[in-house]
Amino acid sequence: MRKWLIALLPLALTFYFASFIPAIAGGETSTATIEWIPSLDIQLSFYIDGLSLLMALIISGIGTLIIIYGGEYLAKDERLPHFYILTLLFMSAMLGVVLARNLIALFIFWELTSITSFLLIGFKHEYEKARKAALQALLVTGSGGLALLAGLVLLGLVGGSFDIPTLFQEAKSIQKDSLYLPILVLVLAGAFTKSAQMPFHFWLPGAMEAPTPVSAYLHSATMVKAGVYLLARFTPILGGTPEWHTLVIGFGSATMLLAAYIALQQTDLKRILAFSTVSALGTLVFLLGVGTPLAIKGAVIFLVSHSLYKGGLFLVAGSIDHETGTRDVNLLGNLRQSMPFTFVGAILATGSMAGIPPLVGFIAKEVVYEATLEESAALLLTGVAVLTNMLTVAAAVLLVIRPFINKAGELPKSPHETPLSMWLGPILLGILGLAAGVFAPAFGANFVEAAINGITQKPKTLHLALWHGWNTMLMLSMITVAGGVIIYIVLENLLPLMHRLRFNDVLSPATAYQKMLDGLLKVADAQTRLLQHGYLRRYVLVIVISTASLVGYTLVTLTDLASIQFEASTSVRVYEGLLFFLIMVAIGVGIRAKSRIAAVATLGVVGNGVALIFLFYGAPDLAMTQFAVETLTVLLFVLAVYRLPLIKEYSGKRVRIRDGLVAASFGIIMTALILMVISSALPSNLTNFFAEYSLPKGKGRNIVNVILVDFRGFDTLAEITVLAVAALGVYALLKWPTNDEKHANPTATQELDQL
Amino acid sequence: MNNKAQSLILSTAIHYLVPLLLLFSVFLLMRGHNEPGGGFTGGLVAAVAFELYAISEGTPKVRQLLRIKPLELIAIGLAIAVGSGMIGLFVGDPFMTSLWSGELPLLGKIGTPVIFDVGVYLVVIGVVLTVMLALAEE
Amino acid sequence: MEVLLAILIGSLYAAGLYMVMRRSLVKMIIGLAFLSYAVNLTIFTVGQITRGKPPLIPEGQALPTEPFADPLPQALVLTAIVIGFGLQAFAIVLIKRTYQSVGSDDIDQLEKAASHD
Amino acid sequence: MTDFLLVAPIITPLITAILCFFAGERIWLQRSISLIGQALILLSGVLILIQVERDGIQVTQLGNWPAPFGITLVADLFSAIMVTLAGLMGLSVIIFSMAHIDSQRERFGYYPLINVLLMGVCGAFLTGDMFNLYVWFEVLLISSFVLLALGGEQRQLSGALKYVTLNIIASMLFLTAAGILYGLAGTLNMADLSQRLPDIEPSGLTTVVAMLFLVAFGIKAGLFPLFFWLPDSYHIPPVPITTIFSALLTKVGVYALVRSFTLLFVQENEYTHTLLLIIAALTMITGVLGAVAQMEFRRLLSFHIISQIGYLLMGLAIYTPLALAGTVFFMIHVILTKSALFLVSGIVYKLHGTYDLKKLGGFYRSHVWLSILFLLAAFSLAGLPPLSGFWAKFLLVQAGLEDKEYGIVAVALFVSVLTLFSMTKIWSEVFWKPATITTTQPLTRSEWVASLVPLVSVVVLITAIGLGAEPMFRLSQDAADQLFDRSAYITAVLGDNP
Repeated sequence: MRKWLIALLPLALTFYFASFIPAIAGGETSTATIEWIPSLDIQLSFYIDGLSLLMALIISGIGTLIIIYGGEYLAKDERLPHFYILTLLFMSAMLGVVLARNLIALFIFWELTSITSFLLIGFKHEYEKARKAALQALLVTGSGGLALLAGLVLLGLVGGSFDIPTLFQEAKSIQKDSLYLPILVLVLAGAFTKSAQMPFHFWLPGAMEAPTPVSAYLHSATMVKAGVYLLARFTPILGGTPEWHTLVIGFGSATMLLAAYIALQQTDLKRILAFSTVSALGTLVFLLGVGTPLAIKGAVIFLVSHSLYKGGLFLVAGSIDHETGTRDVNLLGNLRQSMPFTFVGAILATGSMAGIPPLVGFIAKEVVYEATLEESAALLLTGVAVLTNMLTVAAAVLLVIRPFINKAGELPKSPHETPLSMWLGPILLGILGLAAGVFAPAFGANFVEAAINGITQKPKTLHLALWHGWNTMLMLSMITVAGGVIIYIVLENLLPLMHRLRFNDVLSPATAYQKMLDGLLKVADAQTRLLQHGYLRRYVLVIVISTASLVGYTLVTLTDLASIQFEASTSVRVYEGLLFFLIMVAIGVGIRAKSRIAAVATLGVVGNGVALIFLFYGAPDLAMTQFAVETLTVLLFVLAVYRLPLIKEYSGKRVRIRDGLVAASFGIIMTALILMVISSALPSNLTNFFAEYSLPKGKGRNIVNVILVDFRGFDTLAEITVLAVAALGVYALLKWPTNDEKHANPTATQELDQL
Repeated sequence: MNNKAQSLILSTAIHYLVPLLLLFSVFLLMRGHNEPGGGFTGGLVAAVAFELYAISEGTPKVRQLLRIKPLELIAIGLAIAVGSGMIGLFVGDPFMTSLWSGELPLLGKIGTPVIFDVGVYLVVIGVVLTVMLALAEE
Repeated sequence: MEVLLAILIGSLYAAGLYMVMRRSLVKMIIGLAFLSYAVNLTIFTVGQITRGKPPLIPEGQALPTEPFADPLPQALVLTAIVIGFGLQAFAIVLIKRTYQSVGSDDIDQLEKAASHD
Repeated sequence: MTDFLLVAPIITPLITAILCFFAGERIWLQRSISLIGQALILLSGVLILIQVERDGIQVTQLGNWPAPFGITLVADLFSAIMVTLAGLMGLSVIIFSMAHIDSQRERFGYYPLINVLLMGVCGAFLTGDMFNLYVWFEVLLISSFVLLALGGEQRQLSGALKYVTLNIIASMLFLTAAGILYGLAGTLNMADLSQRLPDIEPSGLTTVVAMLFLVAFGIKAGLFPLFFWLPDSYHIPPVPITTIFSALLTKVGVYALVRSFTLLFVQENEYTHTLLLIIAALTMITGVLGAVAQMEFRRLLSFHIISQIGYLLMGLAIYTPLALAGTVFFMIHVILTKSALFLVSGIVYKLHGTYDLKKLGGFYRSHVWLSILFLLAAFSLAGLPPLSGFWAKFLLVQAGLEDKEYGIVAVALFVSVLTLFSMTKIWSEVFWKPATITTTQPLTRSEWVASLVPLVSVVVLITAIGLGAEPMFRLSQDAADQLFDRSAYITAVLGDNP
């Protein structure tokens, strides 16, 4: 019951959109705008013209049927509410894509369809296959989406606006811009990934892991059409150039032919449908690439016809799976008796697929042939189209005969007809396909014409008829059907040959995807192991090298080392020279120190030497502090570290030389830098102020102390905070109750005891 | 380190030295505003005094002498320091603006920077003692 | 003298970094101490050293006697010394605890200890 | 009022830290004090923000000494935004801590430490003085050292040792650079420096010093190739600590980079910004590859911190008003989003007792709402619309394309695919995959409240920023304009006749 109630929502939407038909068919357009991010020229604006209206009707109409169907199909699944929510979310996103008037808004909805479809494909997420397929779809369409983003932003920059109808006016200047080709390639990358054009098509058959209602909706009627919609929408902006023709026709034609060929080799119902969908998408892309008024007419009619029949067929496949427990065409059979309504739905859908009059698929095929025939490369293009269609016809025949007519094998379940909610969809879609064919003029006037005008942006009236008389196209149609039937008949014999050609392996981007993924993981792993090895000293080494090279390189390139003045302002006195010598010796001893005594002595000498330097240069406070801190440090060292073992040199000679060189070069750079700074320093801005105000306002005669407690007392406040926290840290480290010592290396503990 | 120092002479010397050093540290603190010295050096000297006492008498004695935990000393010192800064804030001046009393007998001028320096002094004593006592008691 | 000081500072940086790159914990501590001297001396030296009087105002005067040393670098270095002491105290104790816990003063053992986890 | 407001985010946490200390064993009191403290930081952040938005850059001269002689606190929009975020994160983490911090840590000074950490962070954001900035860095560093080392387990100690050593080296480089800067320019006040640095001959020398700052801040920010300490230590402490680290510590580094490379080191723009661009690209790539390679929840997130830092740097490197606005926006976004992800990891850990993606599973079935919260945050991190991350990325991409920096835009987009990949890895393993372990330790009601209040608020913010990006974008744009307008900063600090 609930499914019917929920379906009211998309149904209402369908009626709402249908109410636009008269106005739009009359050549009007409609816009609604909500300001969103005005500073970035991004509005949440919607735009209804023939093209978006047609898409919106398909999305909401089929969506209604899917909700009803899915509600039954997943009736026993506890996550049915998730299905409803995600499907409705997806539907809104999809409507957003086709209705958006602003490029960025369009992109946002575009990405939302990717996200929701990710969740829908992974609906049966306890299966690893479903998770992988969902991820694959998301990665492929997501990458394409990011290319699209770059393309759209560039388009907006070049065209001066994110507003699509405004861009229609800028088409000429956009196509002349040097960025045109990058924009085109990026936009196509987005469209092709989404619409599963080769070589990005592999995610679509993978996505068949989704529950069938989802496949029916997303992967036949709506989401995969988003790429096609994008091409159609952008035809007036980007289309018509040689680059457009080459790229779009190239990808489209290859996809339509190869996918149709692969479809025939499948045995899983849904995979057959998936590849045949890829082929149909290829056809649509191909037609938009050709881009003549006839081709666009063909594209629009085929788009409608494909949405109707493929949606129906997926639902049929779902019903079969649901009732028999298998989708293997070699196993299935004889369902025409047990599932009569479904069978009727299947007949109507496959008939349209095969292009049998009076179904709408027939008109579509005629127009396609008409379009290819008027091209300069007519023979080639028509040939490709005919061949593709033959393969499609063969697939259509297969889809009827194998499950419904042939003898059945061992089925996991014994099939019964599905309830109304499940056969309603296929039948209704079939009838619509039939109606569109029979009432072709009305169909043409109300839907197709406005849609074509939406794509071309050059209003023209259109007369659509089912019957065109005996002409070339009809001949081709007949050849196609006959050829298709023949292919089906000899298919059994052809299959081994097809397999032996190993064409599919060569053309298998799915393997490439897997290899890329594996490669990525390997690279990531290797890189991380290389950089993030965990050895502290090598981290330090890298940091020192980086610093030395950044500072050193800048020093050499941006300054003049020759400007260093060596005659400094203060000469060297004897005791200073001696002190210098002493400290240098102590440093040398420190480096090579093997005993703790030597280490402590080194620290003491250097630290107190530094204190003496402070004293020599007028800094008694500093000297006092340094003496005191030095004493404390040595005490600390003795208390804490003295019990460590003898100082060992663990590194080999080469490592030591390497480290030494790096450290030395850093030291040299610092020396040079300091000399350089001394020779080009500006006079202090602050000293005189401090001297002047220390007594009258700071009330102190020790200027250093006045700075510490008054002029810059804030520093001191922070400094004592540091001290306080350090003390807290030491306290916590030492008093933390721990049982770690027990786990430590026993020999080391012994060593400790001995000391 | 917990053991009492072996030498009686040292012990006695330290006994006299400690009060002297503590006095000296207060002297350093008070004169720091005008002569070399101040909260840091004063605090360090006081800490060294307690440390010497710890060496001669053991750490429990020091804790006894101090009466409060060194960590608390730190907190009090910090509170004094930040409090002295806030006085300015409450009379409408920026944080840490100095306020001075008139000339007081013996002590000279008392101002918030001096109080601040007392805070520093206490923090330094507290920190050094926390670290050293904790290490010595390991 | 500036030249000598600059050389001294460079040597302290070099020695400090070299020792921080050793695997021995004790050497690392000494290295850090060297670095801290190097930094303090750097501030002091580039703050335009003078062999002048300390920046104290003699009794009865309003200004310090010229030439006097720039008091600001002194205040900065003093702050730096004290902060450095705090950090060093913490680092030393941390090293001590690490040594106790890992049972070796070879820093490379730390990685093994961490990856065992 | 300004005098009060600008020091409030710095001294409030110091006072609360002291009070927490005196509260001692009364943990509930420590918690309440900390809560109030963080709320006050947040409040003062918001008030500063309002005031700066209304009246322009706000200044207080500490000790009433005129700049450049004393220390000046300066709040422009960027600072105000950062302080507000710091308060918000502090508050969230304190709440979260109530359910996720062990009582041992609470007794050993956890709350005072977090408060002092916030003090250092806010000090760094507000100070207008180079040396004072150094001191605040030390404050936040030492508290982070202790927070990291608390616990004393072996792996904790060895992680802490790396963190401490590398960060001490960074501090020393910073101090060296600050000292040299004073030697060169004779002043420490940043506004004054900004004025005086162009007078220095040869001008390249300033850039040499800038390189020292780049490395020093770069280590803190986690730039390539200086970030090693981060992934080796961030996954070690309990989640609340990791969260606050990830939200604020590296960001302080980035803040300092932005501040110094917009206010001070603008002499050799061509040179420095090309360099920044290269570093940004490498940081993004290495970070995200590191994440891709991980199978541990928090380590994976830690690597993402790095790659996100690359984005922040990207805006600075492109250096147009829009790009800087992108950096500011990205900063707001990434602090919130990253925290949300870490909080989820904490809840997952609390429930299942592991961070190992392989061992986890089944959360989508058992905790749908938690899954949705995670997914929103994860998609936001990957830059999917309509969440905050999308706009952040969008601004940077648009700025890059406008400025014809196609290379970095390509890298940024490529990295966001990989980000998406690694986020879906977590999703797939932790949430979708059927559960393998059943030992779920249920949370009590109050633990759920303490876990979800911060998480939900942050995720709501992420979503709200995404859906209503205009105000946040305008704020970022204004902040970026202020960063570009050096003279306004100088006038605000030094007055009209400096």
